[in-house]
Amino acid sequence: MADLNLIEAVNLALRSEMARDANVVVLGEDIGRNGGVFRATVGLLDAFGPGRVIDTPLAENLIAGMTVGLSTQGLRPVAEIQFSGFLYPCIDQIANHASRLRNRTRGRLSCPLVIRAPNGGGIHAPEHHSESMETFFAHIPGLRVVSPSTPARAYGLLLAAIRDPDPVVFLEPTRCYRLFRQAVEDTGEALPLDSAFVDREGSHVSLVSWGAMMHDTRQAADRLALEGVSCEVIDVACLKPLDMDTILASVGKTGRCVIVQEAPRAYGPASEIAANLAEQGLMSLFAPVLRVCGYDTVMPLARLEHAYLPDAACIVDAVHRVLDVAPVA
Amino acid sequence: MADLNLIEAVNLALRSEMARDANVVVLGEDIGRNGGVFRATVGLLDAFGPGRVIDTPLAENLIAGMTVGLSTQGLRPVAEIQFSGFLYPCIDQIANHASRLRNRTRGRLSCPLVIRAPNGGGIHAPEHHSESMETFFAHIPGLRVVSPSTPARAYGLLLAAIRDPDPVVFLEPTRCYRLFRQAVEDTGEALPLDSAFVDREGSHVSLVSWGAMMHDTRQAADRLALEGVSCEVIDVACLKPLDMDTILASVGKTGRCVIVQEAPRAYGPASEIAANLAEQGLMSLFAPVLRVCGYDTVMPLARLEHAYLPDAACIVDAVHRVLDVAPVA
Amino acid sequence: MNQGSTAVNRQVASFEVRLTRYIDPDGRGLAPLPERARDAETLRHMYRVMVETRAIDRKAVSLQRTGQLGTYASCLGQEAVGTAIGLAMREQDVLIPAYRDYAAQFLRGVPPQATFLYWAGDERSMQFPDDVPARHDFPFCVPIATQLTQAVGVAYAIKLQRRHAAVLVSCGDGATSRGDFYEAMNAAGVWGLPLVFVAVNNQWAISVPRAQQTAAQTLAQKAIAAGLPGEQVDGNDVIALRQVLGEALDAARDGHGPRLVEALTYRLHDHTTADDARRYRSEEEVKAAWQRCPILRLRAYLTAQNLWTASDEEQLDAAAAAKAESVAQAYLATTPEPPQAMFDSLYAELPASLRTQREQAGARPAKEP
Amino acid sequence: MNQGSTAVNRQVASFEVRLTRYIDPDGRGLAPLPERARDAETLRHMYRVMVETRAIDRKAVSLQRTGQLGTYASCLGQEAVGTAIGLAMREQDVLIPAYRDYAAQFLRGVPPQATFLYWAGDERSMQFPDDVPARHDFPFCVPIATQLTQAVGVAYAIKLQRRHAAVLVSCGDGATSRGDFYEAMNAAGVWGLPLVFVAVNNQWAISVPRAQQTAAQTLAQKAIAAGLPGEQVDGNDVIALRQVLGEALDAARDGHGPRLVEALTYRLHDHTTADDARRYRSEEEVKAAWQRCPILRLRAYLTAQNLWTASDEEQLDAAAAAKAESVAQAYLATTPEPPQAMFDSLYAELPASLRTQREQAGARPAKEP
Ligand SMILES: Cc1ncc(C[n+]2csc(CCOP(=O)(O)OP(=O)(O)O)c2C)c(N)n1
Ligand SMILES: Cc1ncc(C[n+]2csc(CCOP(=O)(O)OP(=O)(O)O)c2C)c(N)n1
Ligand SMILES: [Mg+2]
Ligand SMILES: [Mg+2]
Repeated sequence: MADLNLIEAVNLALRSEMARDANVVVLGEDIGRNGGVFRATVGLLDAFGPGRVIDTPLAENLIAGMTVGLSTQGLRPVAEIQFSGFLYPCIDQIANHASRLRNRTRGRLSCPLVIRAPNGGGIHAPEHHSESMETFFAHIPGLRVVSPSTPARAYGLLLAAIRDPDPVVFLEPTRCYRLFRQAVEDTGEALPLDSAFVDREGSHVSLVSWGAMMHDTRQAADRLALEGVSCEVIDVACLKPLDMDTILASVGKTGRCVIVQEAPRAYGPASEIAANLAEQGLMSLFAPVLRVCGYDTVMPLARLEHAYLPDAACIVDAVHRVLDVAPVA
Repeated sequence: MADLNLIEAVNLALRSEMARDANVVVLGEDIGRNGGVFRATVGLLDAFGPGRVIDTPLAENLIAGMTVGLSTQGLRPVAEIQFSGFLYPCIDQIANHASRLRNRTRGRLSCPLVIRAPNGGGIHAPEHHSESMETFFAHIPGLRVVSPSTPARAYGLLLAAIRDPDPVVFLEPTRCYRLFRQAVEDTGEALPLDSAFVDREGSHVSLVSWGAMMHDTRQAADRLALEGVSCEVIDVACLKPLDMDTILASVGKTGRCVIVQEAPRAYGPASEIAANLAEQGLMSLFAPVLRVCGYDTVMPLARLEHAYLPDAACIVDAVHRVLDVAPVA
Repeated sequence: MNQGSTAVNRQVASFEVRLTRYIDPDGRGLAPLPERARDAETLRHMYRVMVETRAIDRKAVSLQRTGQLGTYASCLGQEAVGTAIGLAMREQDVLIPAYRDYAAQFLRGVPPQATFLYWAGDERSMQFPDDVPARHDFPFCVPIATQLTQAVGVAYAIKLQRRHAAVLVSCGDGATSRGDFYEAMNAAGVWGLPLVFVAVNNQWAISVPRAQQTAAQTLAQKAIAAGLPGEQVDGNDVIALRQVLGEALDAARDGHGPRLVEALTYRLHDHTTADDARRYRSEEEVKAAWQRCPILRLRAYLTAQNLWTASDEEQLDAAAAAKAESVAQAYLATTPEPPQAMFDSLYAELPASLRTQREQAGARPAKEP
Repeated sequence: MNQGSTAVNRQVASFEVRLTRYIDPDGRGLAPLPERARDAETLRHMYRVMVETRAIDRKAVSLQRTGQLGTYASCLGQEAVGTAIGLAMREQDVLIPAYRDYAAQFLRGVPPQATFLYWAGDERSMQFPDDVPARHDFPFCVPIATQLTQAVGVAYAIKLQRRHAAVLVSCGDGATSRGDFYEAMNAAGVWGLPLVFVAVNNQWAISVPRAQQTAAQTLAQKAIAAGLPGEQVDGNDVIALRQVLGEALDAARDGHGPRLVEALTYRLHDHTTADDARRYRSEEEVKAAWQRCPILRLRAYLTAQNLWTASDEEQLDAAAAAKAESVAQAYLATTPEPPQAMFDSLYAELPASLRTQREQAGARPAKEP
């Protein structure tokens, strides 16, 4: 059992599943000889050859369409899009085809595919490398959208995504690629694709997040614990389908909820969670549902990036507000 | 003053603004000689010539990128995308460039452009012609997103969109193109781009919608009035920026809110409105905020389209539920 | 980088585009018929398929005109293309059509009533029977050109899996303006995929004439951008088409890589039943195009060769009409699916969170369809 | 549709691609120099610009290596391209660059410290002074190929407004794989726009070699797909580049339409400072490419022509180093904007609903930048 960071866990999952299932192929820009700009596919070309590890021409729309085609032929393609801002050209194929082909043919053809991409900022990358893309995909019917927050979850959820019979958009938190390590065992065991993880039980407030912001959320929960505030921490992990049951159960218990996302606030994923609370959990709410989010502005270049990203302090502050500022006795 | 349907009002606004401002140009597929598949641009080619009325090759990504380019040169391009499902290839240029060029150059270059498209279903059109696209654009910082619900608002809001110094995605309710007529005067007066319209004042419940569903929402309010339920009806009209003040004020008064949208429920625009209520208006809510939405499924082809679309009955039903079923005395 | 030459300006590459045609618009043979379309029964079969396709197509239009079908895209004038595609393909090949290749689908086992059902707005239309060649074919593709990159994936899979098969993907002249068209050809070239691109140049993309789509002299030359062979064929000469497509598919299957075939034809009908082509093109143009109709042309040839008689024609007309009528009846007898069907093929297994929505859909009072 | 021919298979179109070069890799002239780059002072000026650009480029790399700059994309080996672009363009023309055309930007008045500021992550870098030709140029474009369709819009506007100007848009070899490249050329062809496409073929797109981007023999031939002229030029021969680009821009300005110029060069540096090119290409290849370096080549030519001396070189080296150092100092002296700046150029006027967010951003305690 090795201590892996998140990108190594992604690599392990790919390697492990490619060894187990000869139908798994990976494709994308610079993923072969170069091993991927983040090194997610390092070693795969040598291990599995150029037929199954496909360096494509530089065309994201091509990659998406090709992935749809591959997936209809008994293969299980896993495409990499190099940076999140280059996912936009994939939306046409994902929304108009990947998510629909099963329905369009009433089950005759289907698209067991994965499109992986880094998601979010925090590594001082150039423009268009730091966008948060969840909403664009989570609104599309027929898809699954997953965003792991730890190496172990990246491993288990990616296995699940590859094995899933339907298309999955897999958004990896760029900021966590090398942020910390965790013991990850190559058990070949997948995690479920439609349940949130309760990371920490608590009684005063529910903190709900996913992806990179889970890191700050856990930090906030730690700090709040020192103040005597008991946070229930939920890692949504799968944004679509969304496991509201777990969140509702938690808020039913705590009566307070803060949702944390890096994406711009307006029409972001946190809104969907808050809306469900306002619809199904209103009567158990003691306090407004606060969303701690990125601003509704263009992701700034590196020098102001830190000023854009929410952090633990913002989360602590929001928790104080839902607790009416006064620390819980 | 003529009685116009919505598509005629769009045509009038285009013609009127092209006459007023020589920098306005229109472009798109089949918009010249053919006058547009919905006839939005009828007569413009004859009136303004092929330089300003541009039949493009069949390429939506080209249209979007070209529109960005045109808009940087002192022109005010208004692009038409033929059907809503063909907006996907435009997202790359809209999200990565149109919405950012001003910010990227700290104000040196800007994109005063409009991208118009029909939005939503209900006319038994073929596949990909009936999608509801609001969320994909409303989540993008730096944009404006507008969706008129009546001929007069289509006229006034389109004028405003063309004159606005920033990029606007203008989503026209397909189902309303020929649904009803209204007196529309060619005054050249624009409507504001960031305030919701209170269409009808009421005291028991706030009904919030936009675009085609406003029609059903008004019908529902009529029916509910017969039951003695007084609905405040709000036409959001501009989804981004979103005028929450008007909605909060209304819900502050009524304590109840039903939001109506045609788009799939998950991560749809209604969620943003509900989330804001849960955050800023929670203490005035007497009842859960209900969202009446399309299902989280692929927009069906014509034969099941009616089963997908929410209607007045769904809205009435939701209102009954927020009123605790019992009609208000 | 080229080096070592001493010329200031020298040629580094040259290309050509060729056009194939075997019978002229008046049905006169220009040369001995080619291998793949020379046998009398093959010729008669092609003729019958075209005539039957036209009868079914006309039936669809008339159902639409009488409010019994939704918007319909006619293949009038383009019957040779679908027919040649259907005949040139083998069972194991994969067809990835645009939306006017009806004859090809029929020949690959799609029941014609499925076409009607499609334009009526019923997803079951693209389910296809599971014992026909079309069972692994793609459904119609409405977003123009988006099928082309998918074809690359399918062809890549065929090559990786060492299947002795080819993909045929078709698109219109309008579709060649989308980047997808070029991206797909380019990728197919890089990997030498078993993939035949057919650009059905019917001269119009709704109201936009071919000359406004591109300044290129031919669509075939667009293959040069991807390093592929590109050729033109008279798309109203089913014999030439059958030959050229057969060669292309055989080459693809045998590992000789992709190519582009531009089929020159003409859309005799409005774009769809929702269109009125008189707004943008002259009646003279359409009249002139009728002179090049693929059906008239083959009939003239067959008649001149004594391979077809007036009584053959009479019989065929009656059979085609009967067939079209029975297709219409089969279609009209199909009742819509229940509302819950919108959920039943959305995922392999419906996520638990959507079960309530499925129930709600089923519980709503039926409305006007 | 072609008709009336009696040949079964006949040529309908033919094309060629030519390559221009005036001095060979060893600096030997192959012919009398062309009109636009024959004057001695012009030649020396081009040389100085290339050397100065290289000094600034090297300074950027060293700042990055010492943690004083973010990821940086070097133009090492490609200096001739930017230089020729900058010199061939007139003030009224519009430059729509990719991200390695530094020399062109410098020549059009962008202060080199803006380049550093850009890679440091400061949006003010693309604001440009308002009294220089670049004031109406586009900023760098990071999403590969997306600038190309924008160039079509700009060129369309120029034509509509009857401005005597042209657009020059540049992109890399990798960019030619995206549909945008083709869509833009195709549209430019349809309208005969004043638009010059420059495909800077530096043989690599990160780790993907040119031969894996496309099966086309040349990138220049991709223009054929759009019906445009396409030509190759030795991109390390600044004289040839200056001539070919000058001709193309003049033609465009004068209403003779668009064309594609493929500039053959080589990326001598890693893709960016975040890349390690040793993973995917051999040192021999890079070594060989150094032999074709545009700076060495022009120096050899100038020296042989007695237009350049050792003391000229010494002086230039010192001046270039001093310039690079002063650029670095100017950059390092620029303090970051306040957080509120993220809102101040988002819209012409900040919507009321965002004012609170702007205040919040300003009120947050400063964090590590
Ligand atoms: C992406 C996209 N844009 C627009 C449309 C609307 N539309 C349907 S058919 C058509 C013209 C297609 O022309 P062509 O490719 O020549 O095919 P044809 O109809 O002539 O067979 C257009 C613009 C579409 N279906 N998809
Ligand atoms: C749309 C998009 N996809 C991927 C990338 C990541 N990326 C940056 S540069 C590059 C290679 C570009 O190659 P080329 O066009 O040849 O330009 P060069 O870097 O060689 O100048 C890639 C893949 C990007 N910036 N944009
Ligand atoms: Mg056509
Ligand atoms: Mg390159």
